[in-house]
Amino acid sequence: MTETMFQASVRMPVRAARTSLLSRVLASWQGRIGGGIVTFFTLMAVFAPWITPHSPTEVDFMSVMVVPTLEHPFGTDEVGRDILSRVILGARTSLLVVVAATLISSVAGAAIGLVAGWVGGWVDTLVMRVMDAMLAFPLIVLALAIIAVLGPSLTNAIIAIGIVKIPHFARLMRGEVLTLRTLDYIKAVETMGLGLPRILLRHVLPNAAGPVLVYMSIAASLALMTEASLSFLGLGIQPPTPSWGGMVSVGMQNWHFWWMSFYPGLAIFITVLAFNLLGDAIRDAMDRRLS
Amino acid sequence: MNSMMAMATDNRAVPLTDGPATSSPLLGVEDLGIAFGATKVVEGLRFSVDPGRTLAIVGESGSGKSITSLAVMGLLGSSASVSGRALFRRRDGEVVDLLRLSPGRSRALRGDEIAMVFQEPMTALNPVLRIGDQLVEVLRNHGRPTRGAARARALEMLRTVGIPDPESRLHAYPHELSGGMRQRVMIAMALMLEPGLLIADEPTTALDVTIQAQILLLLRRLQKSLGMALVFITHDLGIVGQIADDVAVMYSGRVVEAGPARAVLATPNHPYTRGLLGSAPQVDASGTPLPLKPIPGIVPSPVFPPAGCRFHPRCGEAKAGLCDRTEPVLEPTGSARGVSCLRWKEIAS
Amino acid sequence: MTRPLLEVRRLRKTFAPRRRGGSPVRAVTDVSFDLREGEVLGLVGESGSGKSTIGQCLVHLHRPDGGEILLDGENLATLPRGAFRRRRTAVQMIFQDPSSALNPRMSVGDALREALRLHSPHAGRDVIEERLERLLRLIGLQPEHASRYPHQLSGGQKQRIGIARAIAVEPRCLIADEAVSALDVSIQAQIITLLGDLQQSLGLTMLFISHDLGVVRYVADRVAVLYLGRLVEIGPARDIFAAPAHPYTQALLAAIPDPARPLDESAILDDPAGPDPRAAGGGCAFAPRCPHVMDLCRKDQPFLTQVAADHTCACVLRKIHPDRQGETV
Amino acid sequence: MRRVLDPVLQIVPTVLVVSLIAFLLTSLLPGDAALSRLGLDATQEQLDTMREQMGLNDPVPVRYLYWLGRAVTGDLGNSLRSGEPVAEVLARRIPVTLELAVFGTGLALLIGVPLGILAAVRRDSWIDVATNLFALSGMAIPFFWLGLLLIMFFSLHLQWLPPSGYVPFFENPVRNLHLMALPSLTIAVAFAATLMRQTRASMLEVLNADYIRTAHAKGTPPIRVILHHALRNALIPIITVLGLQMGTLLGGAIVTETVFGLPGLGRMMVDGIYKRDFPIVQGALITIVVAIVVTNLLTDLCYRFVNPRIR
Repeated sequence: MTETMFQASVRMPVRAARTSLLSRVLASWQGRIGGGIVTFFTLMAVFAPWITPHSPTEVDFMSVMVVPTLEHPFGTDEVGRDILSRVILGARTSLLVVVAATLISSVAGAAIGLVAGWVGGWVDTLVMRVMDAMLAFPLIVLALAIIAVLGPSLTNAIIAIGIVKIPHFARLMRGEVLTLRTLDYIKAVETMGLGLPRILLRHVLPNAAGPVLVYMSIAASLALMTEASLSFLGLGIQPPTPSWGGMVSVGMQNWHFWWMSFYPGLAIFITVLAFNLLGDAIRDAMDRRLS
Repeated sequence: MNSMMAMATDNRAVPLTDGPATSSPLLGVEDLGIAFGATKVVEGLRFSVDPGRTLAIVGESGSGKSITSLAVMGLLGSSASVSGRALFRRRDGEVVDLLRLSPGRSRALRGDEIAMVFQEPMTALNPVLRIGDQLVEVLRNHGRPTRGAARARALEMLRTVGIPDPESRLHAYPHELSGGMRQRVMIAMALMLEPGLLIADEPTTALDVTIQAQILLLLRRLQKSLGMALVFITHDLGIVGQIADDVAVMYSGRVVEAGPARAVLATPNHPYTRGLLGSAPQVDASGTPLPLKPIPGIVPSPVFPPAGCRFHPRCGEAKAGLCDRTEPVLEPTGSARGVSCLRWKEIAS
Repeated sequence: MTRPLLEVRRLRKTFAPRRRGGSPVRAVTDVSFDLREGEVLGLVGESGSGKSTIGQCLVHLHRPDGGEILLDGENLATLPRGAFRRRRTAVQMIFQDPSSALNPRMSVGDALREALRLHSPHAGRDVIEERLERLLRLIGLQPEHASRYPHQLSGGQKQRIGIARAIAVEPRCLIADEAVSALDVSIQAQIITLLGDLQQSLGLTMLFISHDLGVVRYVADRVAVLYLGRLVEIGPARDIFAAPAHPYTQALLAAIPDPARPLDESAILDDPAGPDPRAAGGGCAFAPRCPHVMDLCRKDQPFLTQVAADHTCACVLRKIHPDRQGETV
Repeated sequence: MRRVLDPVLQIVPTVLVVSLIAFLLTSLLPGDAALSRLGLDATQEQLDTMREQMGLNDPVPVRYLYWLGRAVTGDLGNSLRSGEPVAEVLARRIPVTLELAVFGTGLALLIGVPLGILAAVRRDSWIDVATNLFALSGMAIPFFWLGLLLIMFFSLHLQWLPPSGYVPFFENPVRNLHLMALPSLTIAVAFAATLMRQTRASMLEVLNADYIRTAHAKGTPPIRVILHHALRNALIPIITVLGLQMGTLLGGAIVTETVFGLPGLGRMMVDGIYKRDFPIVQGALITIVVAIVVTNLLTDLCYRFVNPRIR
């Protein structure tokens, strides 16, 4: 009845066939740039061993801390390893951490949130109290505490980063479930006596998945950032495995050789930016689709 | 109330029909068009209101009635392109075109000479400001009242709109009041400076029916005592019969029928007006409900409007080759009435 | 007389206070009524009257705090979960808001097939498809609408699908909760007509919940009027509209806008504050707004008393003047 | 009174759960606390006695209650390395992080909120695009890398500010501010970016609200509509974000302290992990988390003040 609704529908005139989410994401500049960089980053990580111009691990004391040249476009480090090659290989480590940690946190968090939101009552109160308490810890602090217990390693970094993001997904999913429960179509299938698994899988999950998907992109960027910070502090990926955060840390001890910390840091920056752009694009695409 | 009915039947020239208005009305809208991009949501609209009269604009969602009121108020965003004229006679006699005013002059009129009451009393008041402050702000926007004078005026208006215990309400927040009370506050706020024109956009739609009756009565009493012109926008023909002197029926961005409210409701000329009356729950003199005669089909989208007469796909009287080709214009039918239908004469006979 | 299909007895529902320290909200207090086989009972009230809460209790979206809901003599309110699920399709609901009534990710056909399969799990594909087509025609749509998604339908069409889904499981009774309130006048008339036709052809039993007496008049055989969670009057629709007994029903009727009838100023309640559950105290909830209020009203809760055949009303005035039954106060 | 007391009482269970998590994490730390205290030369007998003395043989719930009892009296144990009471270490470290957090928040508010308002009001203009780019970059830039870039530019290239070190404010205010400038800017950038986006988003939402239309309809000057009607409402979600972002801010402080060599809480925790000095880690962890819970409480109180609907 209100004219504002009317205006909104006027603003985007054609709502003909449902176009796929992907094409809507790629229709925005955020989606194209973010998606492009994330694809590039993924390919680089997958094919890293075959595309590095030099060996990322070979020590060469004849060319220690060389300024960027054609031979070494990003320069070399304190033991003469090619920084470009190490940045390329570092993408592999980062991708592994990002994918594994985000999967852990999204699956576990969404499951917890779904149960808490649907069951309600004391289960909800108890679970969410623990989640809220975990949320009081800053990401990096909780990750550090978990690392302190488990010891620094790649696997432990994945576990720590995976665990710290669980409450975010749980809260998000719980909120979605609570909203959906107020909608008439969920009430309708409840009153029809449809089986619980079918209600959850067919009606609740598909309609709650959108925000979770958007948040996965943001969680991926946070996972990357947390891994880099842990490695920077020397408590994440351990040398000699190359990691962008660790490389910046080494570079920090050699301020005057700027390229040692500049390029790995730039790699983190661009990749995190790409995930954020992609997240924005997916969110906008979903908003438009659901309106 | 009988006086209102009497007024509605006298043969005033309602300048909805062709030709220039004889006596200059308070507000005269001519050939108003509103478009968002290529989508024309309102076209060729004309109506006028005199001081002391109530014009009801009636239509379903998407008819463009609310957007018209926003255009007259100068509250449409920059995404809309507006054409035509809306001539308003100011207190000092100057006639201005509301659609061509500078933002500053438009603002100077709003709240002072033209005021508006909106549909949703729950969201139309600012939730974080006290009622008193929101009332007083109207005075501060249009002058420099002393604290005491402003407060006194706010109190007086709260009393006028029938709010019990007005002193304590001045310090209340909107969420502490019921829907009906909030709508009374909205009316008090609109009338702080005794505007010549009040536009009420579905002011009772969100309210319960017993409260709706109270608000209608209040609006009617205030309108008579202040002698202002009232434009009342509604989707409910029942309300038109209760409050309006004149009525303009809108469909898909156009006026399809206009004239004195009682005459239009008694003998509608346009098939759409008939359909609306047939859709509205009504009883005969003995209290038995009259059978419903719904209009088939759905309201057309303004993006893909039908060719010819916009109502023809739903119209039982539509003639192929005529109504789907030629677009009708609002033509006079005598006794201050107008209709926009190619076949109204044939239908009438 | 045969047993009513659905018997509601002293139904109570109280909601926890929204804020800490607030007082609990008594949404429904001791409401009793019958729903007889094949009739349409209009449940009428303004916001806060508890009419929607009653509807939601009947389809088990809320668990009542007290009272009984007897379907064929079996108490739904206390039935264990498993047993209840099997009985669930017996009572179905049509919801108010067409925009949220359908799963946006499911086609119309899939949504209806789901309901049809629920009703006959062992039916073959052909049978389901045939029933789907019949169902769509029944509610005035075409078979090709089955492949549409909700965003491709108008509000009225969505509401038709909502009705189809509810009747697909062949329920014993339907609850229509403000089923036409969100629609435009011209569409509203279409849906009212459709509901009337379906009721005739399928012999549906229906509880029609609405704030709009004008609409209820078209569909209901009997009308129950609620005020702040209590039943104040119930009786045959014709009696209620011709000779409303309760002052609140009278005010409600007088307030219906009718194009052919001017506003009746004398019948408008003079109480800007509106309904307030706290203002009533121990007495009649309507007393603070009632034009005929007496001292007695503020002290005692009136009970439902018979005023005419099959017509009861909860008002002290009615008790005092039993000889004036049926007359307007 | 009630509206202040209620939220205060509500954080008690949160603090308990938080302290339990912190205790469990640190009590699971590898490395034997008794061994750490006595050194590798200790005999098995000495170790057993020490374990008994330290209560390490008691069941975990008993140890937690015991630990909690001492913690609320301010006794957080002693450093395993230096033997110094943890509370004293904290007393030295807290002011550093507090100063960093206060300056960082202040800067972020000064940058983020006005830019957010501007972006919302001038929606889709070049200002909106530019601030959006700033916000996207600000949220993507790692604290440690931004810190390094700032050092390279302002300290090494321009030689305006010292690259690292710390002097307490009351010892030498000017020097302190010099040293704190870059670290504060470092943690402020990401925070400002988040605040800006939130401010823009909630302003846009509020500017679409019915009551904004009402304000225009009564002839309110546009600037007053924005600052008086819109901002007051938009502040409500901004305050929520302010509270939620405290964690990110303190997390950023940990990394930033490492870059700039500031002896704050974060550095304390990281060093503690390196040295397996669990009372130190525990002390730092608890302090950081309690600080966050308390800031959340303060924002909650602010929220109640700004939003009359939940009073």
